[in-house]
Amino acid sequence: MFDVEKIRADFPALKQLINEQPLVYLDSAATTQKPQAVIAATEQFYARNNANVHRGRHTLSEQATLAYEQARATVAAFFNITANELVWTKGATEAINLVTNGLSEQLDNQSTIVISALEHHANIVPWQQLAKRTGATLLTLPLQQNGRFNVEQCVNFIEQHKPTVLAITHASNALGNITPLETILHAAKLQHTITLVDGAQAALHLQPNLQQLGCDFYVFSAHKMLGPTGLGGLYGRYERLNSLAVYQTGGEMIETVTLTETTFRQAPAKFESGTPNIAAVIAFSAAIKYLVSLDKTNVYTHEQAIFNYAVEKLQLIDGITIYSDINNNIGTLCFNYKDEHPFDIATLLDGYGVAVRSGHHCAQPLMQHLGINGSVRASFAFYNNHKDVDLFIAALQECIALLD
Amino acid sequence: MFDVEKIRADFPALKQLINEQPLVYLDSAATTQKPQAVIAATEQFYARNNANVHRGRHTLSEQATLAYEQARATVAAFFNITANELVWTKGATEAINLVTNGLSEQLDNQSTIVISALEHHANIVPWQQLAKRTGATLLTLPLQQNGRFNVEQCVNFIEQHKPTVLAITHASNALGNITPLETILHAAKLQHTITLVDGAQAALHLQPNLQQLGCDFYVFSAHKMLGPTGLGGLYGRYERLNSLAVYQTGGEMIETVTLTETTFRQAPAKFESGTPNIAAVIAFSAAIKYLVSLDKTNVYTHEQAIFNYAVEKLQLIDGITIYSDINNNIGTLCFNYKDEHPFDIATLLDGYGVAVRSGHHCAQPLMQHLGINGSVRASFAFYNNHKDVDLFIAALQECIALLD
Amino acid sequence: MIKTFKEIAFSIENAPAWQQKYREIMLLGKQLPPMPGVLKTDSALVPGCESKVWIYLDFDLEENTLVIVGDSDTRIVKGLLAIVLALYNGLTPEQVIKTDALAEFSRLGLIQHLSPSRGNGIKAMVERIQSMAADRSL
Amino acid sequence: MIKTFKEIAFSIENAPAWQQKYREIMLLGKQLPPMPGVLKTDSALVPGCESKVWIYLDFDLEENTLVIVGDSDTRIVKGLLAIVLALYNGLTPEQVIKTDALAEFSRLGLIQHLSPSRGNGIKAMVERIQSMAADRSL
Ligand SMILES: Cc1ncc(COP(=O)(O)O)c(C=O)c1O
Ligand SMILES: Cc1ncc(COP(=O)(O)O)c(C=O)c1O
Repeated sequence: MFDVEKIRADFPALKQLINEQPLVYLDSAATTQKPQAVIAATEQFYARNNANVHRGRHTLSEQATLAYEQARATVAAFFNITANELVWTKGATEAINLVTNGLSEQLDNQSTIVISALEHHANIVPWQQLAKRTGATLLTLPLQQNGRFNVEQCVNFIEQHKPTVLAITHASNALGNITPLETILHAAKLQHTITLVDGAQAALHLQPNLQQLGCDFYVFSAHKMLGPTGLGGLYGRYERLNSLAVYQTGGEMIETVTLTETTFRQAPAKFESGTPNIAAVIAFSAAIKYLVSLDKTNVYTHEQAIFNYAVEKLQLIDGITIYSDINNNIGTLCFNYKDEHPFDIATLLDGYGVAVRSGHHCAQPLMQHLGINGSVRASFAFYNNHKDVDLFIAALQECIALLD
Repeated sequence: MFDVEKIRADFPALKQLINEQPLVYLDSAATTQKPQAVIAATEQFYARNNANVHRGRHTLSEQATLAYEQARATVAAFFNITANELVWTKGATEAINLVTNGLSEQLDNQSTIVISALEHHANIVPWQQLAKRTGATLLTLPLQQNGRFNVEQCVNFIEQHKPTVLAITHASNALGNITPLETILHAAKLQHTITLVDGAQAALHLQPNLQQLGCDFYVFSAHKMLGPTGLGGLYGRYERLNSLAVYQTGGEMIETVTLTETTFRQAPAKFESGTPNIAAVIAFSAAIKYLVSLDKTNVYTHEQAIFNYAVEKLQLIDGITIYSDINNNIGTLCFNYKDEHPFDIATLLDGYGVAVRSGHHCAQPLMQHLGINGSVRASFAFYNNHKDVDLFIAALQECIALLD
Repeated sequence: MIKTFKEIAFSIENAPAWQQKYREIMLLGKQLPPMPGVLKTDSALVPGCESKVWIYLDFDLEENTLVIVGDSDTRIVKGLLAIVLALYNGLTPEQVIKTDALAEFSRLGLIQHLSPSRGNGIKAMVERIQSMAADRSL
Repeated sequence: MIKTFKEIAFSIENAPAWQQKYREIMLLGKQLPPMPGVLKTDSALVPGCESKVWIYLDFDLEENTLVIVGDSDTRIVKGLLAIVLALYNGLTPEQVIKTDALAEFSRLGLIQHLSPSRGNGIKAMVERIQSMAADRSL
């Protein structure tokens, strides 16, 4: 059974007052709150086991190395991949940059890169830079006016353009819409397209089995999955991964160095230069263990129930436009009220202790596509309850009264 | 007054038994232990203020942004630079890579890059890669057989080769030797050379005034300065810094994005893509505040006293060869015992609770230069006391008895 | 009718609840004279803001005073702009330098709007005003 | 004289202190027959180790047993190598697969030497042996 009140008690940050009101945290798409287990793992590391990894012969270093490598195995198991297919980065953004940099020599001016208009800037700009560097053509998958994909159109597009690379989000950070990946990735595979899926938003909510998903690369950020800041990951199918050119160079990733020549290690080490974010890796494995302990189905069912309840309540308010696909969503509600500026709504909601985001959500092309300057975004996670929704809706109605 | 016992009480990790003996932590050059203030700041962030920065209108996000930007100001003040000359990276290694990548378009096959044989791999390999990319010539400063610079030789070398870039360490991680930077940087400035100083080792011990030092770039790692893992910094003289090409691209560092074109922000934002390591930045400013509270002169005097005491004791042991320059050192002792393998010494010392490093210390060219395969390295910090030295020396004598 | 900063401060300080404070601010925004379209150039747009904020600064050489015009597409920022305008418009550079917006916003309980977060352009606006004043007072 | 694994285990298990344990291990290393220079090729060198560790694996088709030769430039790793050799040398692939070095090292209180830390080559060595055995038992 899924007891949301018991779960909320695991998240100390949820138990606070904002502007003298109980915090209603609806900004999990920006970053999630952290369970006590993650905070404790971090503290435990710094207060006891703190040491650098891989190079020390002493007990602390051996312990840190063991915990560090076990964490990689834990996270790899979560995604159903092998540990040497997982590269630690500082975030989803770096993971994408690692891939776009690593592909430079594999692309040329005959190549085609396909992204979508739904992407976060992190999954747009690095590809633009790669296209510029290599002369490759950058195209965007057809997206319907409402911000949803028509699968058939996408498949046709892929068959027509036979892209060298396809980079696409697993779920939109602005809308929460889940991409119909299965068919799209299948079509791409038939064209021998290299595929990268941006899982920054989806990984927490959908807990994907990456081997089954069948993409070549998948990226995520720990801080959006109950984990610490400053850590992300790149999954790469081993051969694909190892075929990428080295990215950052320095300690840890080298085999031998002389003043004239250097040889590199194999993946994943080859992409992990410098002292890693040891504390974060260890704390993130605590986050994943916590998540796994809650049971995937229960988490998903609860999240969908909360989301549907919020949709239902929001739709009752006159003047609200919802941009999200409410039937196929990780739990993110993107909306505006009449032509009020989302900035004003978010600022006023904060007075009621309700934390939402406003703006373009680092998805300017999507906003242009939808013909809006921005929106309000309320994003839910499994630790939200029905009361959060009630408080949010009540506060929104008060804000509207202030504005009207 | 500097009360080392009071200070040790601030470092929870120092209060533990290793193999049933009190921990003697002499591996601070690999990573330093963390004061309680840093652990508490991290916990406080995750348990209360956790939110993403720069983009949220809600209270938590505003608070996190404020703390994050104040931290930048605190660290900038420590180095006597302005906040917009400080770029957060994931470590010293990334900071060097950011510079070598950013200089790609400013160098060509007429350029000369000068490094030294004393460098950590992180300050060698990225320059090799840059040289390969641009066709520039990579040279090394003359280094005497004993691993020390002759300043006059260095100045002559710089005058002769007029390097485009000079990258040099502030203190050697393997030997602890402090580089005579003043004269070398002065000579480089006369040749309009772009200068980068690797401060990963020196920053904690020498607390440099960067404006006075006069280099163009300076890099450091938070985890070697009492701070958390996964964070480092790049100082760059503003114009120099801003002239570097963008590195990683994505959210945060862009001004506007369309599907065909992107404009970037100015430094430091231009180099900080993706969600930053917010918790680490805030915790690192707690580390710096702690360090500043101890008074630079007192810290330095104590460190030197401990180092000199260790040198004195070590020199009394027959068969010990010391490679470090003992008159000009940040507190790192590099030595071997007869032709025993440093691995064996380090492993046996661990049995006595003494944590030292053995190996090439990510400085293979230096080891080649010194004609050794590796060494034992005992590195001290201000939280070490005379008893640590006594325990270390006693343990070393026991190990020697075991080996002889 | 444009209110003086004193009048504004009085009504905001005496707002019985934060809602009333925001109501006042948004009202001030509404009363701000519209910014001429020709002044809404790209260079007048404060970069990096979530809301659009335009600031046009000029200097009246005869009167030796700053002339400030501004606008925003959000109600709250526009209201905050109106407060900054009321604070600085028509002052001499020396007076501007002596007028500490941070302190005034703090007194009105609006200090969070001057945070370094780049969500609104108010902080940038104050900085631009101060830097122009500094240039002119040299 | 090369000791059997049983003999080795006995003396290590009964060491009164950890110092004695290491003394035994280093002694075992000393007694290891020297590795022929021709076998110390680049491919025999375990990469990424702080100490130099060479492993040469062969398969005796007639006897259906593994042949393992190894060496190291450090005393402790060489001694650990000697233990691994005593454990696996001359076993059939099926016997190798059934022999769990992790469990044995754990029993001897030496488990930390099989950590994934790449400081010594013992773990890599055990993995190579197991993987060769797996190939041969197919
Ligand atoms: C002199 C020197 N430079 C660079 C580095 C790399 O630092 P990091 O591994 O934290 O990126 C180190 C750390 O080992 C170092 O000692
Ligand atoms: C879909 C998507 N991709 C990429 C990113 C970038 O993640 P990070 O900022 O953690 O690198 C985000 C986070 O905002 C996101 O939502």
